[in-house]
Amino acid sequence: MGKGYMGKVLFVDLSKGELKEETIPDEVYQKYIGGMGLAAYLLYNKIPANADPLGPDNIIGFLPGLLTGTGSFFTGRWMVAAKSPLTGSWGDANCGGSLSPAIKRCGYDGIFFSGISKKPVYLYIDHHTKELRDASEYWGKDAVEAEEMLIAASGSKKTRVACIGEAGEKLSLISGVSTDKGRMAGRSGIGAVMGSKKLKAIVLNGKKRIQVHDKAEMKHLSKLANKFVKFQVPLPNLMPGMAGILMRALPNAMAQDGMLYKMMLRKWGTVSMNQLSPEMGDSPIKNWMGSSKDWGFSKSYSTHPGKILKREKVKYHCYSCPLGCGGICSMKGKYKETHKPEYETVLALGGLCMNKDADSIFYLNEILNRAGMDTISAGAAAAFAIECYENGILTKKDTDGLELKWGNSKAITQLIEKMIKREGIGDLLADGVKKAAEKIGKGAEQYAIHAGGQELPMHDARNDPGFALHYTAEPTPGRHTLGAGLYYEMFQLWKVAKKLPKVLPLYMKGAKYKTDNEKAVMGATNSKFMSVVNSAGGCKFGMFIGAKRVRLFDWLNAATGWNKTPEEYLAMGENIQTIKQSFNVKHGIEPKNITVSDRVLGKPFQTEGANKGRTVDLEPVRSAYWSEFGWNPETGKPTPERMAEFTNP
Amino acid sequence: MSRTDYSDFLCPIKFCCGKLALETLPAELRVYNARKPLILFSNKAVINGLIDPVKQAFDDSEMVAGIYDGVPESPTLSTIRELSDIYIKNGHDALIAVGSGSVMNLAKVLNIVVSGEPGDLKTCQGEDKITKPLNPFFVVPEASATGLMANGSACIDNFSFTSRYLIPDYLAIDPRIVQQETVGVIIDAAMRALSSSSFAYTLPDTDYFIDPYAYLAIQTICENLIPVIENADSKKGFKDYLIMNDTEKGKMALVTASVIGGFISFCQPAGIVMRLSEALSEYCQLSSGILAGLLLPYGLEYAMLKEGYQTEKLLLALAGPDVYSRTPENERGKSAMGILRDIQDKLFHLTDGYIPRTLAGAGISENQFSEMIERMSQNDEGIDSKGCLSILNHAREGRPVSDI
Amino acid sequence: MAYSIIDECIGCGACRTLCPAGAITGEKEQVHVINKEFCIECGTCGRICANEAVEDGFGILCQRVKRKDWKKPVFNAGLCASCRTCVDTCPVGCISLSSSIVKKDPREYPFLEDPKACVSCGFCEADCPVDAITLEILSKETQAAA
Amino acid sequence: MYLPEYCEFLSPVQIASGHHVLEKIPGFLKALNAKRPLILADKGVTAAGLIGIVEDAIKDNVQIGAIDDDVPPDSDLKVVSRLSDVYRKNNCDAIIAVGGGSVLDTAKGLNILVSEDADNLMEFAGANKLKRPLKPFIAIPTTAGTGSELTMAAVIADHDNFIKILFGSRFLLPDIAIIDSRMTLTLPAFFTAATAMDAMTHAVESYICLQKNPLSDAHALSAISLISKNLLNVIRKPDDQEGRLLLAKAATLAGMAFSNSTVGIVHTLGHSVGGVCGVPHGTCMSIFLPYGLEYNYHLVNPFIAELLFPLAGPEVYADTPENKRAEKTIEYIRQLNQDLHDATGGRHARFLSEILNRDGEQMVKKSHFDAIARISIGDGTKFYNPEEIDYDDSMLVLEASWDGRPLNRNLVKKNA
Repeated sequence: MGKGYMGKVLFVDLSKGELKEETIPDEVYQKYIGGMGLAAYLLYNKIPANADPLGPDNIIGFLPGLLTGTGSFFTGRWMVAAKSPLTGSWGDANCGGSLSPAIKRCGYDGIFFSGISKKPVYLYIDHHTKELRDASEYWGKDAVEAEEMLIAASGSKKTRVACIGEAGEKLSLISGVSTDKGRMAGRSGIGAVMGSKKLKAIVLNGKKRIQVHDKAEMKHLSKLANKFVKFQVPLPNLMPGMAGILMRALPNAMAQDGMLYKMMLRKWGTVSMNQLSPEMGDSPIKNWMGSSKDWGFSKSYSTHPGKILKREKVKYHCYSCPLGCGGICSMKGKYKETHKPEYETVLALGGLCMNKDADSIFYLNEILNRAGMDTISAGAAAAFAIECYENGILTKKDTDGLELKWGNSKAITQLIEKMIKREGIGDLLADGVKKAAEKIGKGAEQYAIHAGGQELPMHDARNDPGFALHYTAEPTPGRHTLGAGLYYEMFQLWKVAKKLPKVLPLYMKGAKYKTDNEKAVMGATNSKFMSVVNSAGGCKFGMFIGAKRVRLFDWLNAATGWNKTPEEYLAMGENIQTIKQSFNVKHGIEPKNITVSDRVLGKPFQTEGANKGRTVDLEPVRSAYWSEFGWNPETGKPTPERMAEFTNP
Repeated sequence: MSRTDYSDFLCPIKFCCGKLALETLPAELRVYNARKPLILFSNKAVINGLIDPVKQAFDDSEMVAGIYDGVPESPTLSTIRELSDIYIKNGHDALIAVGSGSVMNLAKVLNIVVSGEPGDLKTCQGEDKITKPLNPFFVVPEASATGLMANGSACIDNFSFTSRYLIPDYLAIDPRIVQQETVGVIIDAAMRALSSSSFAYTLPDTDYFIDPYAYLAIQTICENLIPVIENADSKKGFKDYLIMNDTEKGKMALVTASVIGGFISFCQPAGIVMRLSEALSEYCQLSSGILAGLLLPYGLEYAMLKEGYQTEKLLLALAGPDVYSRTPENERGKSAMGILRDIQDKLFHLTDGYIPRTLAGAGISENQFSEMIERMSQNDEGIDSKGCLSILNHAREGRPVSDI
Repeated sequence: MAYSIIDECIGCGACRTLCPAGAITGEKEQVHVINKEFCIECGTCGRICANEAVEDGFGILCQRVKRKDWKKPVFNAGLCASCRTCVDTCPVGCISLSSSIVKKDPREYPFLEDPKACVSCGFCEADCPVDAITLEILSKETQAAA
Repeated sequence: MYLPEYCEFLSPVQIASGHHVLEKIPGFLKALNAKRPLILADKGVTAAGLIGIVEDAIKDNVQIGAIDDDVPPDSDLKVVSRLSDVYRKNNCDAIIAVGGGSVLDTAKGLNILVSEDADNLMEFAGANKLKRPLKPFIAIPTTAGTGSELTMAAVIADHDNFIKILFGSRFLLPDIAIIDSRMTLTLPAFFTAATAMDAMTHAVESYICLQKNPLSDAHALSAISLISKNLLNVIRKPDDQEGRLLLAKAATLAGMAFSNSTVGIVHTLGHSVGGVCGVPHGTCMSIFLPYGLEYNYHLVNPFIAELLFPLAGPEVYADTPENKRAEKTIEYIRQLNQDLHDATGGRHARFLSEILNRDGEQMVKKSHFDAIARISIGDGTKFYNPEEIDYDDSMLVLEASWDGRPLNRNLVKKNA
């Protein structure tokens, strides 16, 4: 009788070069599920309080979700977690591709690395052997090249690789981990942790079988989900942009049903938002000080969904995904193809820097993927540099002669190439806007838009205050993947869990800015749900289709044989959130000090554009959100007794 | 430390007999936190109409149950493999065996595999090798079930298992399943239970915890066997199971008694009569249960003389307190044996001679006796071959055993 | 539960070479051994063994099946969600993706790239979340054409 | 034989009985794969030195986690949570409960807390709240009477708000019940009589009440015959090991009987008198037993007649004509109470007015009757009694049992 999970994790001590397996009892899975939950539980106990994120005491973990490989859909995401060098807090990054099942087929629910290796190494696991191997010939290679060489060296095309590029090797704090030639686990600067440990890659080719409790039920649920994924209506290329203009004009807002976004994802992918978001005011423009006025329909036209689609050679599906929002695009120039840039990349390198040149965005997308650097943080750093240059804080001498002006795509491209190589101004920016502003001084902080050190993603809190809440109140600051007002509407969790607030089908836009307790309940529910999703290996886009259509909780029950109610799962999500916040408290983070600049909150409010006159009153909602978890509403910290619950004997 | 000093007794079976016993199955499964049982029927179940009442009982309980109605007459290991594949693929967490003994036997072996892994078939073979409780296992016997399902042993192909964890957790005796059955099978089951219970009840040093079970089994069989057989062929249309006439009640009681008899045969080492009847059944066409009934009085008399079995106590269970109190103490043993022989006579008349009055009627020659006893003593030295021979001879002539 | 080889094995080594998990060891003409820890119960050894010297987890002798009669996966693109589960679960990696399966559809669908390598274990059919794969005896031309 | 339309019977407790059974506990613990048991008892048990016997029997091949004998006469919520800390601190993995009803009920409550890793027992109050087997639990009864090692229920008081909470589930049953004659060897005559009559009441009432079933009946008959054959000899010769063992086995058989077919008016009144006046349970049982039979006489006298055989034996049964047997049974039980009264030097009370406490005062007064009658209406056992019981019925029986005169049967309202 299977349980969906493998029941074991692997600990690798890079200093001693020792590999040690550890069995995980069933009770731990029933409390922390797997993926993010399991990582939080293990790392909370095993990383000492004052560990240097780039030192030997930090531990980095690669974890599949519990549901990975069980016959469920949308559950091919894997999780990398460690103490973040960028924010000093709990750090995790999430990615798709096809690495997640490969970890499980090696027989593990997580592979963890501690210590520091004297020389560059990579971990090789196949059905018979598991060992650390010399990686000096791959050190210095970019992530795509290294992956191809490692797969060839393994002698099997089924091998799956996750590796860092130049940015990780050079300990850039905005570097991430790449797999499948460019799918990025980019946030929290985890790439630098791998770089500090001299760990170039993990190379996996296990063959173990994944057993589940009730396979017939898994298939029944998957067929149900597939029916909704396949439902599609024809959509014209400019429809999203037009919808954006309409949404900006209307005084009220319509509760979003995830099926609409699902159809856009199935046709174009996330790039479907390239015009919709700027028009409705969701995209931050010109380093957050611009508005939809500065980045109108004509400016975003060069990257509208149809344009991107024309370059797409083939759709790309992550493991176990029926939707397939990814794609492989062809490119002119040095690199012939690249993963279709995501909306976040197109806006960070486009609208945020006023850069209209699509080719430069494609090229930067590829070199950043190959370097293993987070495209969002890179774009934010470029926008920060341009604004400093515009205000004379950075002179031509500082920028090694680059004319850092809004929209100057050639200069932006060269700047980012310098960041990857840590040359001159590049070295200054390669550690993110917060560190750069501290080094430059002269009042540059006001132009560094981040939360707790993590550059903000391309969603404007002035349009959806939910984002401001999740940027500043979450144990991992500055993330757009954990919750927002829009997300709560699309998850439709109130259809499966009783007592959750329902969303009105039509409501006045002003209602979004009210600081009633219901906002905190919705925010807390988002975080709890996403903690469960990230522990099960789930993908947010699948969950957007709606909880009654894509039934994550039923998949979990069918795979493990548990019989937990949605309420119990949300309680487990709360438990996982609390252990991540406890990790932060243990490592000296003051949750109440994690804020965003007033510019993001609309203080003073903008006078033009979609978010004209909008300001976000963050504090009351944030403390109400914290008390939803039973944390101290002022400090955001869990009580010591609550934290003691997580220390295992 | 004499026998009365230490005794260990456990009856894990929950008995539930009567109308609507099937309807209690879902509720009982929930006690075990089981939500998706697999129900096994023999391939003849459809004809006997066993499936609909069970299905109906589960439909009202909104509990999903898998139905498999193809258990062959003599199942093999590949049946086990096929069923374990179904059990695991559909995430079943409990087994319900409905109908004949072969389905029960198969279910027990299947439960070993699905509660652990196929390899357990090898490691758990033999005596008490199963270390932990298995998944829930319920039985719903039909009249022909020989009661052996209640004992903790099972065998398939050349594997045999014995363990208290194989004893079913729940026994539901429902008139719709017990229904009609051929007379021969009912007698066989009843007489086998009567002999195992009688030996347990009259042990030289009483086991006070088996006593109630044995007393009840003997009392039930004596009160119901003959009446049920007498109007067994009154094929009353068995539609309305809510109003049970005495025959149906009698049949239910007999099945309960045969199950208890089976359970007792697991707690007590098989008596001399049981082993003799097993061996004898290869030499003639009578089943081992009927032969046990034939040998019972003679075996008991021998046991009373040799080991001091309390045969007078048997009169209480056979005839009830009135007769027991009025019979003088020293004659109670003899009159008990008389009752047993009287039952044998009645069966002879009721089955028009198919069941003989004495062993002579079974058509087994004398040298076949000695050859059989010879073979028995090879594989089991504890056999008191002189005693066996005397029992067989007395049984053949119908002469009570008066000396050894 | 892992398979096991019984004494009738004549040590021909057919199973050793074909085992996708490399779980079988043994010298020529010696009785071969299956390593319990590596066996993934794909049944290949049972199908290929000429004198049926392989027992499955239940202790039942496996039946030999001639290679030409081995059933191989046929993919129904209409049902397929192109979710790559079959590509990942195939122990020999003989299933690949191609975007030219369905005309005017840029999505990649699975196909049997290397029919000879397929050991007919049925993992793809068992694991496909939408039952879009069925194992059949491929006719000569489909085998050659793939 | 009485075969009802529908009946159930379950007693899945392994019974290990004999004279030297305690020594087998290490083996049983290993079979339950437990290594560090917590031994529970009450002050009375330690005073009688029974804990010493248990400890010596197992200490050289089992690591005892802890021994705790601070269990009050009737179990309490706070005590259970205190014990759960003791259990967890000494990381015990099994419970061995040595004692009477209150120790066993406390052990059952404790086992819920530690197995479900909970801290609030109230979550599991009521019937069938437990979903899976609990941690290993061995029960060693030290009174040959309560039979609570075989009941699927536990009653735990919440003294703060004066209520008794009932927990019902088959998972409360111990894995093994140890019936070792040494445990009751030193039980004083007065207690032996009271607890034996408690067991007798369990057996008799389970034979006549509404959930009567064949298996319970068979167990009841064995229990009654064992008690009536051995009780008086054991009272006269307390150190008779064989007699003690048979009495203990009888109590277990009675427990098996009544936990499946439940009890009636004798318990309804007995519980209230115990609650109001603090009279030991066994004493109330022996007093009300004859009255219970008389109260239900018109409905169940054929069954009462059948009880004469195990009670008085074949000779008396044969001499008494059939229509007189029921009366004879009741008369025999009164006579048994009388003999016990004489054998215990008057301490075994025959009727309510005779019940004296340690310093000789009368424990039950007529003034208590009103409170007793009102409480008894709320007692759960009332529903299983063949005849209905209301306030006046209770008063009627209380009046009669005040001075021991037989109940006037035609005053009993016949409405069932």
